[in-house]
Amino acid sequence: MPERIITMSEALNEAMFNEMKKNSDIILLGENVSSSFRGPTKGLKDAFGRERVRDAPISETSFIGAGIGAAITGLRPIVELMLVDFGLVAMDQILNQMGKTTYMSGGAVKIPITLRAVIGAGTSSGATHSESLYSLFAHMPGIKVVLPSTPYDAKGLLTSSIRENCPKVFLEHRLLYNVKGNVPKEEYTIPLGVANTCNEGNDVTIVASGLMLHESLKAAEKIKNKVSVEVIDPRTIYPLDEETILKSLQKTGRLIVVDEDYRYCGFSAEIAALAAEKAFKQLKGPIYRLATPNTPFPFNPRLERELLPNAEKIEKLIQKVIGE
Amino acid sequence: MPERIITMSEALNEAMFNEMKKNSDIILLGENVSSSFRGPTKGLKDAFGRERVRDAPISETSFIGAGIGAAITGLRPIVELMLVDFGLVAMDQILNQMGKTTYMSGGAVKIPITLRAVIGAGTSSGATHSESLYSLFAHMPGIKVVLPSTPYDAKGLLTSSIRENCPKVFLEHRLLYNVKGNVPKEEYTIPLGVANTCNEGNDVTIVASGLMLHESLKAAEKIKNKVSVEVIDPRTIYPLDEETILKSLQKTGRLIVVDEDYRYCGFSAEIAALAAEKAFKQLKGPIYRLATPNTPFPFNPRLERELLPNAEKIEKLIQKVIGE
Amino acid sequence: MLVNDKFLGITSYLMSKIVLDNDKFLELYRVMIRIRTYETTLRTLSREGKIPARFGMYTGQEGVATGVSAHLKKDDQIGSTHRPVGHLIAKGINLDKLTAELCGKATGFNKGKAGSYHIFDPETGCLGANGIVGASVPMCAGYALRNQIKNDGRVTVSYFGEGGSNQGGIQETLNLAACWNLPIVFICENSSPVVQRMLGHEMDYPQLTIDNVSIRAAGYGMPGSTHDGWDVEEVYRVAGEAINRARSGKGPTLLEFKVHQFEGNLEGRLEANEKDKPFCPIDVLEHKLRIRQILKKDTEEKIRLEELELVQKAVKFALSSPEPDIKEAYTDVFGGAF
Amino acid sequence: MLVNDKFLGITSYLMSKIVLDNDKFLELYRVMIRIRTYETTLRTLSREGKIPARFGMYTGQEGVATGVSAHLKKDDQIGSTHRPVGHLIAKGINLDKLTAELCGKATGFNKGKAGSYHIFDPETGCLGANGIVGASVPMCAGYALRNQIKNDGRVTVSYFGEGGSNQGGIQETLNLAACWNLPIVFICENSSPVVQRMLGHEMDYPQLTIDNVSIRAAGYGMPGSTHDGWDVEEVYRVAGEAINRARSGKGPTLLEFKVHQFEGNLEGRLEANEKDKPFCPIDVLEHKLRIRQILKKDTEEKIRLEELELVQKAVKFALSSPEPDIKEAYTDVFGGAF
Ligand SMILES: Cc1ncc(C[n+]2csc(CCOP(=O)(O)OP(=O)(O)O)c2C)c(N)n1
Ligand SMILES: Cc1ncc(C[n+]2csc(CCOP(=O)(O)OP(=O)(O)O)c2C)c(N)n1
Ligand SMILES: [Mg+2]
Ligand SMILES: [Mg+2]
Repeated sequence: MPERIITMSEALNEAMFNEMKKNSDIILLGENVSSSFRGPTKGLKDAFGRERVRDAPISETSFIGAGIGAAITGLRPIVELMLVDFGLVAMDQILNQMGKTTYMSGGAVKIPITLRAVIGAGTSSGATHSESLYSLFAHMPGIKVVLPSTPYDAKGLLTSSIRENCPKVFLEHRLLYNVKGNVPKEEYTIPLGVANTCNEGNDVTIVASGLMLHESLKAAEKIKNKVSVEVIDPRTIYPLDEETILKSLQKTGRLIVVDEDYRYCGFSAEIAALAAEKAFKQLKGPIYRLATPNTPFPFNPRLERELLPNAEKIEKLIQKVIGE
Repeated sequence: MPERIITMSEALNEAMFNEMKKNSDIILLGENVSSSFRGPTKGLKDAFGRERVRDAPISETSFIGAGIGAAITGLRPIVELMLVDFGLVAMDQILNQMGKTTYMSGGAVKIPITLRAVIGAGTSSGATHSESLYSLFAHMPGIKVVLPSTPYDAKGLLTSSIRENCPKVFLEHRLLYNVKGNVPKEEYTIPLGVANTCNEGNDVTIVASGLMLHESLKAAEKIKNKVSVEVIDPRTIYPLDEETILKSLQKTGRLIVVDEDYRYCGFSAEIAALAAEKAFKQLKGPIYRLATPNTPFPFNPRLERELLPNAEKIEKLIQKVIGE
Repeated sequence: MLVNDKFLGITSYLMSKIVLDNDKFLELYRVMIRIRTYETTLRTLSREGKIPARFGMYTGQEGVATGVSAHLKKDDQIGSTHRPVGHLIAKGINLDKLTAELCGKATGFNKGKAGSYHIFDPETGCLGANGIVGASVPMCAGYALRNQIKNDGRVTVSYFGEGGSNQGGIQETLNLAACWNLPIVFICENSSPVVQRMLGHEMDYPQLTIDNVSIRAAGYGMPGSTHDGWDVEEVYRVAGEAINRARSGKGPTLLEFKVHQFEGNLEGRLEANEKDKPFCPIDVLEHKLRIRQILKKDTEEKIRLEELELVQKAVKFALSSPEPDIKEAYTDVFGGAF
Repeated sequence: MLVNDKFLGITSYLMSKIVLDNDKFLELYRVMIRIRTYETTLRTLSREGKIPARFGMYTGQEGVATGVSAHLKKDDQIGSTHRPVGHLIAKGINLDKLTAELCGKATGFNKGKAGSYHIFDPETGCLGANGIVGASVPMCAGYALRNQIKNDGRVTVSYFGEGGSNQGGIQETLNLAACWNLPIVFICENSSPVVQRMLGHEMDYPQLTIDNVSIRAAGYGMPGSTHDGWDVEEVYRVAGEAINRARSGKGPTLLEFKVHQFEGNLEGRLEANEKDKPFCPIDVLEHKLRIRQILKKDTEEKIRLEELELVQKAVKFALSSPEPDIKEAYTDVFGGAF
């Protein structure tokens, strides 16, 4: 198979295009989704018409709710949130209605919706335009939370998400849209709930997703002559592929969790708690979390960098862990 | 001092009454707060007038936002959310505006607001009327999260909350309103961020708050001839009194976290992660979490009981932990 | 008609315009009796501890759901509130499974996991009671969106209260429905026709500064009007116009019906509301039917008896039904294999 | 005046009613020049990478904030949007600290932690730009609530866009303000006077089905009206009435001003919008001033020069200011000792 190098943004576009072409029940709702200027949704309006690719007013509660309702009645909506932070105005629809209705109805209704949202810090966008929020979605019941880190995964995971019959929050890190990678032209899926071991190693396990996967891989590469680092990308924040992580810990006995989300009661805590319960006997030392402290994101770029994990900080932490 | 036995509901009422009497900048906003039928706010309208004790329409975004604005301009609002679940319609005001504005403003404004909300499962109220949500508030930056478990603590913690100059979410478990206890008539405060060791013990540490504290104490009592259980009530979910917990672990080396909130990425995970990092050397075995699984609350009472931690389940887990 | 003469008494309506033929009249009467009988029975069940939690009652509002649903087909969808029983029954929901659900039984529509606040029965288009004020309304826009895209003539009716009318999500959805020209009818049941109340408590500040919520329709460029919810004939007439409008692709309408809640309060009643009595939709209809000589004593008794039997059968079904299997606590989170 | 003649050209306004005396006229002119000069300079700074992130520009809307703030005292509060610079400058904010904040410097109002989207300056009552559409509006109700309780005659002005007008929180707050009779004026700047746009993109479905957002005021029982935002004299006149109304305890008003955004789009322009040019509020005002012989060439030049110097001084201040200390990343989370 010849390589085909495209961006994550193009990979996402391709997944939506293919699925929408095959299944006319798939619709796309959101603010400015008809615009020809936005990578992931570019061209979809022209291809599928304004009925199916539909601009919504700036009222997230109403159009996310409409997506949920459409899903309940048999459509398969993709709903776009311009930035995940804006979803806070619509949390009842997302967490109560989208996440719980299938359970509350005793399975009488299904909600095959994919709520896509841009996430991520690192662009000086300040406290209300930089969050990740995946821990929050994962904490609440009934929602699968997907976070691709490569163009290949993005296409495969989005295809799976659109096809699954449950609510998904699909998160796209703004700093990864232009990252390039090999993406086969044909359709393929990556199942939700299956991690990817991106780097094999024996001394320490790092669990990291999204942009933090890239930072972790950089750190692993830099330190590889001294320490053999295993890097695992969960790819879905929930459900979690516990097995892959626990298996790795059997080998390494050491765990670092790198996480762009807030540390306190966050995804990094969950991974640590998992290991402290189910891999306790294999652990050779303390479990460390490198996550964003519980502080809003500052506008100033230097202050923002201070708070975020990065390759350098990861490398230092690896050294510390190995030294103990 | 003679004993004075009152309910938690009366203790909360007393705290608000005393503070409002002393400080005319304290106002109370919310749905039906003028009603004479609701324990914690009973009589406040009659004592302080409708200007300061003000009924709001069913529009949580607007009146919580108004509380935030009033706090920014120097008032000290207590805002009541009828049930914490209803706060999901107002999460932007709570998490973005209330939690972050002080930081974003570089300290130029302070937000001395107390957002009181009823929480808790166990009354067959179903998936949208039974949540705790404290992990969610604690995960997000800028909010102190308070959860009293006794009438004594309720009065002292609410008094402190009203007086502190930052945003607080103050959570009141519906099944604790009628619990009685000794409460001094005079004013007193309990500082936020200080745990309470409710039962001393040597074999295993249990961390539990709210209703779960009571279940844990019951379990500890029942098993006390076999196992010596130390039970710690953090009292504030955030900031956390790490020291008290870590000190206890030095003694016991074993940790169980009991938590009514959802398990995944929840408060129980945070406590486990804390111990796995900072008390690793003292740990004698795996850390266990007994929390609500990531499942919405069912209406049927038996199904609901199945999901919730209780004294019996805690006792079993203590036995398992000690046996290992 | 706009309820400006609400203090003038109600006899003026009784002989006004005749909209309904005799059979239809009796059909509506039967539905209203069914709802009333059902809720009366529920109150007993509830007092006996057979229903695990409190919930909102529709008693006094029967005219609205009945007059509206008379125009709805099985496939049309409704979205309801924390006071859903009337809406559901008028839409034709099965009483056995409804009662079983309210009692938390395995044979309920939702295996006893929903309770009153979240009943879903896709079969009859009952797509959601909702425990969060206003939350079913955005979802209703989604049902209507499906209808528009599938273009099969289905319509959606979205119920909410005058208290709910202030929720942001409802106001957003009114706009969305207008922008997308959705086939939907919004029904605001205004239970504060005289004094503004919330959960039965009289409010110290108003929650609305307008008499008629329907005037907000103009702010979304859609038709809106206010009517007497205790006059099922009037409800039938105006709901028919709005539903036809939606069905023929002309877009959304906001209808407001004034109602008097007789036993509706979740937190217990504050006052007897004797004053509300004259606004009982069943009394009003019976009066009309008698004056027009449509309802004979024996027909009335027959209907009441038949409905009571139906309800008693439902109660028996519910009470003799099994509890859900304990492992149901863990199923249906994602609606399939996890 | 209602903008029904918006396609008839604008010369009709020029000689209409004379509201302002000459000095006030020149004062307003100066403020508008200040905003325009400032934003023009910001664009350069931004292109040079001196401002860490993109943000919304007020260019073309200067008439609104200027006409409104002419009635506000220092202690009155405003709440702003993602397009805050005009509102802040009109309210009298210090340009040095404003620029420093936009550049993320320690000397900014908020130590470089706010950036454009969240600037707060309690000193001048600038209580919040806001990056979340509509989010400052509920908080403004809180400022007004404080004013009402303290009863010291302060008023609050709450700005939002026509896109924002659909947000639930804004619609809820209109109702709350009416119910509580708050001393507040809501200002909707409608930047889609001709074609409906969002972030500069023309929309394929409308986001509003009404021409004038102000008609929603009736749904909250408050006065509302729509006016030409490019005519500062008109803005001054109607804002004065609404602000006086609020100040004298008569409650809230919703004013809508149509505006043409010249460079306002966060995501880059789609069209040149040559058609918007005649609606430049500064051109309109200059025209008026010249016709009325108030503005001489030399006065104009003097004002422009003085304002340019002020702006350049601010830029120099900002650029020569230090970055915040790195430990500021961790301070101010709770506004005191943790
Ligand atoms: C978002 C939200 N806020 C508050 C509540 C609590 N609550 C339940 S019913 C109710 C009153 C609703 O009034 P209205 O919409 O007029 O309906 P009615 O009860 O009069 O039928 C309230 C405040 C809720 N369920 N959801
Ligand atoms: C809740 C929320 N949704 C979406 C956005 C993204 N957004 C920022 S500005 C904007 C357009 C706002 O339109 P309008 O209110 O008319 O203001 P204008 O930009 O025209 O001044 C959007 C959609 C946001 N910041 N917040
Ligand atoms: Mg009502
Ligand atoms: Mg606009």
